[in-house]
Amino acid sequence: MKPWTRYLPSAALLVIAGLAWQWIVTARHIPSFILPGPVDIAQTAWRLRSLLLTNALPTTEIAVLGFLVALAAGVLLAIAIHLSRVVELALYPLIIASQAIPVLALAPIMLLVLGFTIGPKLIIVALICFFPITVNTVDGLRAVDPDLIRMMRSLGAHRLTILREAELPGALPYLFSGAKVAVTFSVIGALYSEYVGSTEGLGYLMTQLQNQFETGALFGAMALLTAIGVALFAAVTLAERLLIPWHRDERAALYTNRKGYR
Amino acid sequence: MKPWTRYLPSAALLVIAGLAWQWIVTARHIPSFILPGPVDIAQTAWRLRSLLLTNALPTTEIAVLGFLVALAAGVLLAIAIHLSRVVELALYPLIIASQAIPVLALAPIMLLVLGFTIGPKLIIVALICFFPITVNTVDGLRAVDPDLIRMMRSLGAHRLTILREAELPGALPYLFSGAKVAVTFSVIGALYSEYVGSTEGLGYLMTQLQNQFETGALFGAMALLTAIGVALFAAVTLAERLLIPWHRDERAALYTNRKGYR
Amino acid sequence: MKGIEAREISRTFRVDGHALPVLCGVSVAAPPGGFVAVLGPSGSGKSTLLSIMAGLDRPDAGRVVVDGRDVTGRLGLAGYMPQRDLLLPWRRTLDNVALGPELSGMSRADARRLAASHFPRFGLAGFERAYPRTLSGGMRQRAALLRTFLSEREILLLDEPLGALDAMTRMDLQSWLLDVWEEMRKTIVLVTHDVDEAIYLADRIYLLSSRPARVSAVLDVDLRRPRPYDEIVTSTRFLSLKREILGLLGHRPVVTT
Amino acid sequence: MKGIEAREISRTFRVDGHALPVLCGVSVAAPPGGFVAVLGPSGSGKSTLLSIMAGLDRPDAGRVVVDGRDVTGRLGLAGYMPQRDLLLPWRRTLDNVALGPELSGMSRADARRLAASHFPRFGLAGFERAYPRTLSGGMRQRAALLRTFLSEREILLLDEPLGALDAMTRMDLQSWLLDVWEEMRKTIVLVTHDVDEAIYLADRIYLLSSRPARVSAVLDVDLRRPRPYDEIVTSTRFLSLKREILGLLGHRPVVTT
Amino acid sequence: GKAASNGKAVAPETAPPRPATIMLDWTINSDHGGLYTAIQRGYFARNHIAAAPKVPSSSTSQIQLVAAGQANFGISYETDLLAARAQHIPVRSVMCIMQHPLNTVMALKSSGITRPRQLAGKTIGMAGSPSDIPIVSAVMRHDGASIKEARMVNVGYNLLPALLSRRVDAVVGVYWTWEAIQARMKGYPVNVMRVERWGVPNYCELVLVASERTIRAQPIFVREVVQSLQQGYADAAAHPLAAWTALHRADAALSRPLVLRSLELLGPVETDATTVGYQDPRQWEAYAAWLWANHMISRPVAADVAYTNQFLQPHVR
Ligand SMILES: Nc1ncnc2c1ncn2[C@@H]1O[C@H](COP(=O)(O)OP(=O)(O)OP(=O)(O)O)[C@@H](O)[C@H]1O
Ligand SMILES: Nc1ncnc2c1ncn2[C@@H]1O[C@H](COP(=O)(O)OP(=O)(O)OP(=O)(O)O)[C@@H](O)[C@H]1O
Ligand SMILES: [Mg+2]
Ligand SMILES: [Mg+2]
Repeated sequence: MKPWTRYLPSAALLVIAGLAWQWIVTARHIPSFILPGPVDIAQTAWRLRSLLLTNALPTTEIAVLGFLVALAAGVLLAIAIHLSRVVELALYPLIIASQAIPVLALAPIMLLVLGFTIGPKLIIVALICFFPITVNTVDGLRAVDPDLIRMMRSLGAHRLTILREAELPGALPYLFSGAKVAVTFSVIGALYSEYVGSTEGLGYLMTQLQNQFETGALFGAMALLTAIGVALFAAVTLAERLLIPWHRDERAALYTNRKGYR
Repeated sequence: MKPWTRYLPSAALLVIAGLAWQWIVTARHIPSFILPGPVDIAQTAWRLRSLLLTNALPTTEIAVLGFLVALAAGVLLAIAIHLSRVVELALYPLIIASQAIPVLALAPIMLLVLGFTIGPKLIIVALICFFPITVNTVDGLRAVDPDLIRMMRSLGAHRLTILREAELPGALPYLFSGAKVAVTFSVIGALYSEYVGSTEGLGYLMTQLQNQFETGALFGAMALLTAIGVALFAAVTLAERLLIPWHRDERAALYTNRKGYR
Repeated sequence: MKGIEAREISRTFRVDGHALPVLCGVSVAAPPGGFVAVLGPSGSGKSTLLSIMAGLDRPDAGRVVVDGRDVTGRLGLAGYMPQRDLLLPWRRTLDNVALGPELSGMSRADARRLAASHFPRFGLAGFERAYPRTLSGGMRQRAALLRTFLSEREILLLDEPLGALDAMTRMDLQSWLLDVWEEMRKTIVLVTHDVDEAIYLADRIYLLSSRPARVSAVLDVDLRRPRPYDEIVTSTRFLSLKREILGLLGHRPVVTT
Repeated sequence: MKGIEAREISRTFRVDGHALPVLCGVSVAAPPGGFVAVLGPSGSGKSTLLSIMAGLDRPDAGRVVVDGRDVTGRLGLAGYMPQRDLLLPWRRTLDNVALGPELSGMSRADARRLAASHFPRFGLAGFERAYPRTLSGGMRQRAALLRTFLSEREILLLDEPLGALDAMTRMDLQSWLLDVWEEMRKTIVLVTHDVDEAIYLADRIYLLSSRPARVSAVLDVDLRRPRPYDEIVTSTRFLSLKREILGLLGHRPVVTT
Repeated sequence: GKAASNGKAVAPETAPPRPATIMLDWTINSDHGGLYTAIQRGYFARNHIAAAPKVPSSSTSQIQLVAAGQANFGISYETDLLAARAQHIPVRSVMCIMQHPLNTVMALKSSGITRPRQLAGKTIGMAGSPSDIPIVSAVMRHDGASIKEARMVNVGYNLLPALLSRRVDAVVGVYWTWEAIQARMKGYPVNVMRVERWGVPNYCELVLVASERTIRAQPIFVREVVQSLQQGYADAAAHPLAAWTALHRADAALSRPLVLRSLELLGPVETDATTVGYQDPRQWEAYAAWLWANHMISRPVAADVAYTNQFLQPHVR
């Protein structure tokens, strides 16, 4: 497929969904304060574009920084769990437990310890999104063909060499699955982080808009948010393609014999 | 290791952390309404045990049901995305977008459409936790050795036979990584779902306790919540072991030659 | 019964940005019920040719013809045994073998019964419920061969099906292959690197040159059938054929006489 | 220089809940600088024996001894080439081969240079930057052999290193193996299913019975060295040895005379 | 079902009571004492109504749910109601539940801050709602200072922890009938600066909201609900202990000392009018103008369309 045709189905579905939405809203006279139509949303968003964009910047920043923190932390934790049975038994349950607590409930404690810095925000984002990375990386490190590892051991490879040369590259596809989930969550994490001591960002803006019943603008902010989410996901997918070259093209022409398809 | 020694490191870490926590709280005179010590929490939780347990039941129920909905939806979506390039291009961006919107912002709309039934709650939980399953399963379906698929195709296998006999079993390890993440999130999802017109469950209870500044009981509820999360994670891990028998033992004795270790 | 023909097949891969011509106008024909062997140096393109004949890969030029019809890129016409054994790790050995008949439309129960009946002859008895990773290299290869054979296609494309076997097991399965071929008149294309095997089994032998592969010679094996192993391999015709082939392959004439 | 010995090795696996005795008091000894071949039916336990000698698996009974020291379960003493080629999918071919010297402590640059210098002889020139999945079966095997050889151990354990190669390539690498062995006096244990190969290369041949494997015979190959291929394989001693081995393996005496 | 299938008329007494869904403003707390008293004392049942309180997903969704017809009534804030009216959302207040602001500026007694001008140079925590800054600004201006001299920080819903741990010197967005009691009960005496005494016009903290459609189509239903609530709140003001009992039955997680003390404070706030629930036209006008002047609503609002006293029973005290 040519690059631009790739986006046709997605765009077509969007247009169809938009039309249906607009039609329902118009035909059933749904008032815009309950569910604004896409036209309404687009108009409001355009009117408030500078407000939206100004506030999108800090949110994206926090999301990306938080994701990077989560990536580093998630992979390191996974390696530690993988390398040491004791660490696994001691830490893994606590890591799982950390995900069952609503992060916002921890906000006061973080605030008390760290004050009104960027720290608590990054921690909130990282807490929300490191988990898929850790679980996937642990499973990926374990999924590497055991015969490959035997081969390396027989050649006298050090434990860390096996990790670096066999297990980590082998776990990359899993890691990236986790990273794609994580980066999508980082956006919502950034939003939540703004409930804790912020006076800017899309999360703060959304609270304000909701309080003033600016439903159209609220939906505009949400649309912007989803656009950021999709863009970050796409960025990680691109990184995956670049970092796993041996994986690429493996599937080329698998279900068809016409060369160049997919 | 003998079964009971498996839990030693985890328990030891918990005890050490608990002691340190108690020590800090006592030594630095941190008031219990800000950060109660473990003794405090345990006492309060014991006092309120029947309140906590009564409210834990509906939360667990919603979490499990919502997770099952998410599992079914997540796998079906992944299969559709995997089988059809058009579905992938049309649906995947929307699925990603669905994760960048705070679910709670959608709650009023769901209430408007579905009313005060169990529906919105299940949808909230499922929305929060289907995503890791979908992303992982899609990646897993794609990661199956292309030569295996070529072999099946050469034997004249139908596309769906390849899916059933080669791709799905091959994707199971990925799927389970996603399911482990998802089931952990389902707990928090259940919590959030109770913000939508509920007067029972741990989520409601926690809001109420926070509202009343009952920090000790609040931490007790959080401890219960994390226990539920860890238990659900363990249940999925067990299911993984049972459902991927060919994977099991592969890693046995990989880093040691002493039989029976691990 | 069907025959299969590869006509003027060319195939070029891209390796590290450079074009790598692998097959260059290669034609191989197996008449209905014929047994054809393909011999050639390692890396010349034998596996590539076979996967094109199986419909798994498309040639850049040339056609695959079955019974006079162009079937280039059509799958499932021939039973194909790839060089790697490619057993499904999640199926037990019996179920892996049963996959062959299953995909040809047999019920799972019947397929398993049929597969199980061949296990003793293939030296796999007792390993029905073992997962593939616990099998030895040769056992895996035998299971893969049995799977392909039981797929019940009239045409079989076999890529070094006996390469991992010791001399004894190999001879045993060679005779088995001849027996079933004579009995059921399949059309077989066999890729092998064993000259004796090619002569012993085939009606006709195609020799490929080294990469890019062309057909450097076609030899008809005019040995009578049936072929009792002991008699055939000691016959003068066998030995002269072997000498000829080794000579064509660039080997100095050192065959024992 | 070091020799390696497996003493009274026994190993039993569990397959589908039943005990499967595979090795039953097997002893194999390669003196320093010796070249030993192990022959045996498919599935008898040759690979199991070799992985025990490499320290990758532990015997239920018996010991592995190097230079008189018990090294059972010790890794990295010998260069081991497994039966599956096991190239790392994420390393290019040159980097895969360079892994051998790298893991022996050589710098990556030196390792790559060393590896690259052997590529032409191994027929891999031009494929330095190709990923393993684009190589042919025989090319993968050659890369794996080169990797093991370059790991610069004094002891090499080779599990069917030439099994996927055609006759020509195979003879070529057999001579190469003999050359480097004579030159650098390594201790080699070779598992093979090719009787000619065993006789041509080894000083001593161990024959294993079928599962559970015992040593059914030990033969000393009293052929002079160096061994020019053409002369050796036509010598009467070679032929009588071959006949003897095939007989011991249960084959009727049909060797060409 | 059976009776109907036998062809007999269904007696009105055996028909199921008519449900009245009421969206709460928050989780069940002392503000809802009157509602639960009315339920427990059968004031709704008397009118053959089954009151069904619902907890909302966020503090603003109840107005939308009421406007959309998903709930019959909602407990909301006068501030939010006027903001909704500014967006032409067709809802009205049919009853004022709290006659005065509960929202307050609060500092620890130990800080010595007793009046707004002492906030100059201090850090003030807020929850991030749009009214926070105008309120602080108004009270400081009234006391001769300027908000520019103070530092406002958003601490989300962690107002009390931030104050008690002295991360901030004062907070806005807390209720003097709730958080102030909590602070005192934890051993931290606080000074409360009630905003209506420092320059903010008096307003109803909580109101009962119904949609214009409901008001038009079902006036009797609305009257019955409103008057049941009037009675309930009058009783709650007079008998805090009874109100506590009713609340406790609805939610076992409530804490007795806190809720009881709060109910005692709330009684006078609920009844400080000619009749319980009364909405004073002059005060509504003034507050709407103040909101507009402080940019808290997007358009000026005519207050008289935002409320109606027509359903109130006079002289309920
Ligand atoms: N990990 C294992 N678990 C269970 N059984 C095993 C395992 N590894 C090997 N076996 C069994 O041990 C026996 C010997 O296997 P091995 O691979 O040593 O044979 P081999 O002599 O190398 O055969 P081949 O020539 O076919 O490679 C086989 O029956 C195999 O099924
Ligand atoms: N997918 C591919 N991409 C690029 N090059 C390929 C691919 N498949 C095969 N080749 C190249 O084509 C050539 C022929 O490979 P092929 O597997 O057909 O050889 P072969 O004759 O079967 O050799 P062997 O006897 O060693 O199995 C090799 O040089 C190989 O590197
Ligand atoms: Mg090949
Ligand atoms: Mg073997």
